[in-house]
Amino acid sequence: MTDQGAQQTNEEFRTEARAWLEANCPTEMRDADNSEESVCWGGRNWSFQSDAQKVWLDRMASKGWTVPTWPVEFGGGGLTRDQEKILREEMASLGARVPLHGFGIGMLGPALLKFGTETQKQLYLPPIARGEIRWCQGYSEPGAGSDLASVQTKAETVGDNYVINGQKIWTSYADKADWMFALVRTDRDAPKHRGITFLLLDMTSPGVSTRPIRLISGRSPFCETFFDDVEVPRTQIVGEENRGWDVAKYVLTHERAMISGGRTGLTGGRPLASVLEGTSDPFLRAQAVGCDIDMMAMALTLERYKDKAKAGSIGDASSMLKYYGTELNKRRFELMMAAAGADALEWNGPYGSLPTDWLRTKANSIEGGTSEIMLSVIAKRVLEMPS
Amino acid sequence: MTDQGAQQTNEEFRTEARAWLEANCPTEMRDADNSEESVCWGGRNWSFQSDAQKVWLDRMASKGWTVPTWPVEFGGGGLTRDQEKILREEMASLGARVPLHGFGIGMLGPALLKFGTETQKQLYLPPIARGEIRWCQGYSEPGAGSDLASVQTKAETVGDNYVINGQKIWTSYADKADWMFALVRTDRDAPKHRGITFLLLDMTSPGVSTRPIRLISGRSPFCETFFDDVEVPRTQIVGEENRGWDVAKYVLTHERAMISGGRTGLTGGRPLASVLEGTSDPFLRAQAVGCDIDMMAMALTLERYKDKAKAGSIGDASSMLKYYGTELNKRRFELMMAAAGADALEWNGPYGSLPTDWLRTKANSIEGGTSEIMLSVIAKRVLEMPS
Amino acid sequence: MTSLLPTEDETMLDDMARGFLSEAAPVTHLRAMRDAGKTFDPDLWAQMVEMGWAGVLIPEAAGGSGMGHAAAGILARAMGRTLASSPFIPTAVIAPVIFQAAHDPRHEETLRGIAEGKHVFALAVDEGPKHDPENTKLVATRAGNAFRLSGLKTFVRNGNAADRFLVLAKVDDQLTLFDVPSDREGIQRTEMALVDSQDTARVQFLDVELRDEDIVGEIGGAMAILRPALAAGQAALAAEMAGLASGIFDLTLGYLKERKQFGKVIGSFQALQHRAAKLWCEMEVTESAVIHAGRMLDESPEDATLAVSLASARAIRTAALAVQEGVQLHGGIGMTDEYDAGFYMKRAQVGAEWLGDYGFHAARVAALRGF
Amino acid sequence: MTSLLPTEDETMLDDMARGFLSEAAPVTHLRAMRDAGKTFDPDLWAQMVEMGWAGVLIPEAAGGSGMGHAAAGILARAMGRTLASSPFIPTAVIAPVIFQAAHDPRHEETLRGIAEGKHVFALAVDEGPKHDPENTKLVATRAGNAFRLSGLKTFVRNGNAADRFLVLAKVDDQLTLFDVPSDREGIQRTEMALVDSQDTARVQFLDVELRDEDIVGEIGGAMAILRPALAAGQAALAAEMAGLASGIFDLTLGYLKERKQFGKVIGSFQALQHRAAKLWCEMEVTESAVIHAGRMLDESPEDATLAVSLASARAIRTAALAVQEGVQLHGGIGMTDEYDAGFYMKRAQVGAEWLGDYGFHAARVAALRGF
Repeated sequence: MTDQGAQQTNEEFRTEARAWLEANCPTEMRDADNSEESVCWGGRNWSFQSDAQKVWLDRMASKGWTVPTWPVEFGGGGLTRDQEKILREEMASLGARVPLHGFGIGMLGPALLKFGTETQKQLYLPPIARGEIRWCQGYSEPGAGSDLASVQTKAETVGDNYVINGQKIWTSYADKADWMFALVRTDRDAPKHRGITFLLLDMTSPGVSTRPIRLISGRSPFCETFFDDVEVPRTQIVGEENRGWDVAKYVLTHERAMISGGRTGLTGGRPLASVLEGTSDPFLRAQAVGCDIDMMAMALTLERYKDKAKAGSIGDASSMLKYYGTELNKRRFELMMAAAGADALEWNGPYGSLPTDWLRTKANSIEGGTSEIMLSVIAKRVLEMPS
Repeated sequence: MTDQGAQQTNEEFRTEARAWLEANCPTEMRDADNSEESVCWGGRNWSFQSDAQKVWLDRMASKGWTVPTWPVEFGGGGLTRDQEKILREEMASLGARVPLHGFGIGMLGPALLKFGTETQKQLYLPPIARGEIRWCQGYSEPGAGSDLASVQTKAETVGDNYVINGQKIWTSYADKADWMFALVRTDRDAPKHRGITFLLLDMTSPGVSTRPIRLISGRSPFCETFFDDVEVPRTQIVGEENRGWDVAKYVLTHERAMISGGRTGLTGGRPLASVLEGTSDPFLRAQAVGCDIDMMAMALTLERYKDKAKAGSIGDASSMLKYYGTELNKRRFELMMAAAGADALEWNGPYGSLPTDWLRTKANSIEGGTSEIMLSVIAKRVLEMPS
Repeated sequence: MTSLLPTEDETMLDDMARGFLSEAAPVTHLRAMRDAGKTFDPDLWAQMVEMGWAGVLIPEAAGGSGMGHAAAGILARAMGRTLASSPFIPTAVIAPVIFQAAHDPRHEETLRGIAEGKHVFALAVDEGPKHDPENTKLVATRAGNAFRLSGLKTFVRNGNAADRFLVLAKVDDQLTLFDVPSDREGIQRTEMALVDSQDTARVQFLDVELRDEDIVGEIGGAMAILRPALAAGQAALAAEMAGLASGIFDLTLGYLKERKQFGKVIGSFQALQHRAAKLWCEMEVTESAVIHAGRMLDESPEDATLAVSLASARAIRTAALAVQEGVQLHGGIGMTDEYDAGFYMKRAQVGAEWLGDYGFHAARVAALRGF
Repeated sequence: MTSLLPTEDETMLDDMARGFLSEAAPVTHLRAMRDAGKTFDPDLWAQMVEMGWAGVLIPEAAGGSGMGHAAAGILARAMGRTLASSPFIPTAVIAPVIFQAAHDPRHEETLRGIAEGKHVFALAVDEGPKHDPENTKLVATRAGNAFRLSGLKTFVRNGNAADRFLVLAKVDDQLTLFDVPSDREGIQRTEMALVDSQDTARVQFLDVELRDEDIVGEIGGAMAILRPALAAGQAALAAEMAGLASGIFDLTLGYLKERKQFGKVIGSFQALQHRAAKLWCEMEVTESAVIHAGRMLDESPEDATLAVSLASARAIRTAALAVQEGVQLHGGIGMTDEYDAGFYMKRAQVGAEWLGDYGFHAARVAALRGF
């Protein structure tokens, strides 16, 4: 891996990064607003919400700092884990927004770095780093729920292509994505986990259609996705045919870590203390302080596990991050709702999207593996409890 | 059932009961102290802690008010459920201690009333009501834990007797009891629940020995009990041979209701508010108020379920009372310990038996069916969830 | 006190109410109203009036059915189960207690009108994010023989359908209750789009003229009249929340018994069984507190405050647990708008704030219990 | 800040400490001491001294091993796992920070003595049921060039084995710290029989003479010296509690994997699996806070207060959960004295009070976080 940063001391890097951010981060991008509505997701059809958003993305991408630890050759920054941490600290102290967000960066990228061919890496990673292609994840199917391996969407080999028929559900932003990484069944006779292939496909391929699912929050971040004789070149397999479950599991580990802290914004949003300013309710205060204590400890745990992951694999322990982070986030939003009282009961009332965000958190402990699945994974694989 | 009270209105009964209690309850018995150490358990070897304790027992027994709702002919008071409630209210308002306590009253008595022969009722119930015989329960066996039906203690028929060999564990106060009601295996070939017989046996029978088990609280309320060729007349079967499980289940229901509220003293002891007087800790206060709320609601629930039981059977819903009551009691003692701080860490320190009582509560959610068993019973039998 | 078991009459009332509501106002009815942008169904309310529900707290002599607070709780509970939309609590519970507490023959006609379904009342008490009537800021300024009222009331449940507002305001710094027709000049109401899609208004008073005869009770006498009415409303709301909890619980339990994963019915998984069992225990314990509050209001209303706040605190917590567990145990489908679970979650959140939140009731319990 | 992962040195220290303690001080050792009526094992402590544990916070130049707070946490954690009995926290953590904070060459000999195992220190700070040093009432009255001390200190851990007491008292209404030999005339100590069977004393001062040279730091300067020392002690205690939690957890997990009921290993029951998994998650999260506190004390001690109280609050709650779940999941055997689980429960209860309970630490977090 090209590691340009290795010649610098961490303190030198900090000084340089701070100066560069100070000089390059547009003022409008310094509001620390990383809510799902305000971040840039990129992609072919992305409408930048401001010039500043575009400038910020381009500048960061040019440094490779949209994906700071990826190798420079694939559009990354080639930073060490320590440097990445420093970069994030400096961005936070400036209030700089995350320049780019999405499943390409957080989930597919790491899988391609591990399982992709050289050609696939060259082809797919740089556009992800520059925010040119927006990805979605095609795992879940209707009725399968937590049983992700019960994939029914079938891919039949016809010449150099697969022909795909079936249906996916809970596909995040499938209606806005350019490409999908999907699990398809390529061998119906093999054991459940052994006939699945991990495929990349263009959402503009003939036969792909999507339908948004309306959630209790009123938003539609998820879709149903339908495949009707969709042709996909067999070169777009990641890993081996029928061994897609290994790739999927690896992606899931990253997804879980991402949901636990990143996407749900454990560190983002208004701090609990400020939300409570208006109330003197001792019952609420006692709970909020307890939640704040747990949030700080969880933030430290995310750091510790990122370091662990860098030093080796954390494997199934990522289920802990997913479980604890999402349950804690739900608790935090319950407390924010209670603190805000009647003001938070109104859609787009004085607290803006708070009620919507509150309802959105309820999906955190379901998507990417339910809390119940996470606990079972921990019990069986980490604690090695018997079946 | 002879029901002498039925001719009175409830208000007449209240007036009469109040006057009688006022006239007959000795001053020393008006301290509302119903802790395990202070109550009278009766039995052949009972040493009364005071003359007042004996006088109080004798007077209450003469009215049949040690077992107010039992029929008069078996030593009871023949009261209706409403009258019993009134009696308890009047006793509480006077601070009168419960005159007699034990497994004869709370567990065996109700089972004999339902399953006993006329002879057995005549023979065993009146001495229970008068506190002359102290009973213990011989259900659990070493290694069986929650699986009560896995009884290994064997009873072989020899003439008109059974000859019993085996071992019981967790026998409450077996070293102090006069008689035991026990489960023994009388058919080793039948299905687990179908070869068990419910027997009454005299603890002074040759071959019976006991050994107290020291608990983490330092006390030894439980024993191991050993049977070495113990002879028991077959007339001492309650119910039918090999159908003892039905009797045992009925007793368990009563035991659970008793542990949930009675024995663990949900309403006894210092109220939480007074324990908190010395502290201004808002975190503790918030928890204590929450616990107090739950305790009041649980006390109402015990009343409601007593009325339900009187109106019909509550069956497996008694598991709810057992589960909730014991878990709540543990929570209450945790809070009392926290409120008392370092003063409660000393055996026999400023708070007397508080640390001992605190550790004792930990057994509440294990004895008589663990909380986990209770939850499974509720799920399967009350909520009818599938296996 | 009467036993906490239902009487025969109460069992009949419960069966009847549940039967009616499962036909006339299941969750699909609420959904249809929401999708049509409606928050009040006059026909449904007319049927409730027909059955005597509007007069549940009004003596038969005054045209009501006089069934009492325990019965009101049974009705509210049944409505909570299916999330039925109606102005029941403000109109049939709070307003009648207010007008009876005022002991003024002037109000007999109003009471009769309520029982006959002529009026929909709304309580205009709250001004901020938390229920806090004692700290009302709105001032009714004396102007000759009358008063002028300018300011805002918020979180007024049923405030868009109401033809009469019960407004709490200060006269000479003393809390005073006014009964004002909603079409009085200067009153502007706007719909608040609450998460639970129930009729809720923000009411603006723009130099509204209030007259002497609009006062209920006396100047400075508002709380003496309002306190028992709020207690009655809180008890009914607690019953509604307990019903809501049992509604989502039944939905969830049904799902657990039917849904298969990994080749098994998920209701057979022990971890889920224990969670369902724990939730059921909480519901049973709350149920006792809710019934007890109704009995106390019927039998010794002056001592009922503790019982009411006990029921409210329990019901708020139990409903929150029931909806959170309910949505989680449903998995993905519970998150979709086309499934009913979300409606329960949203109503529970609103119910946890109206007429006092957990902290409000817990503080009252703490004070009464000597903490 | 250094990563929260253990360094290579730390991993070695941890392995070594665990290996030693599992041999030299398993729970059976504590049990044997209790049954023999003993609360201090001088041989065990001598071995710890030998390994440099007494000097963990004392610079090598002063005869210590100078390993620092993170290392002290690793040792305390290992001791917590097996409930090892020793005067480690008062002697090796609190006293060295006090004497170093006083910046007085007089104390060099004491520090060297601690590292060499010549002294056992005890902290005589508490006077009531809750840790509250700022509200100390004990007064040292001026008497000529000296002071006279009369009154009581309680909950003095290791107070029976100690040869020196660090006593907090007021001089002219200013908090002042004294370092007093335990055999000074007029000092009476009595053993407190605490539930955890650890050395704890009540110390009575009967007109004890204190001299100028007994003062550590200056008159009125106690808290400036004591505050960092208490923080260090609290962090080590949090580490001990985290270790205690993992000790009872391992015992419980082992039992779940071995014990059979209804023909199955009970660890295969899903409800118990989920409880074990939740407990493990709590332990992992607490672990991060505990390591972080040690790092902060090593790297920016003046900013470490929040980190220390965060670790303490988490460790107290996690240990309580671990012992409660541990005893319950063991069933009957967990209740018996002959099994080890009860020892963990009792020690956790004492650890939850010493040097500040949950409320103490949560209040500090709240203040520092702007609540």
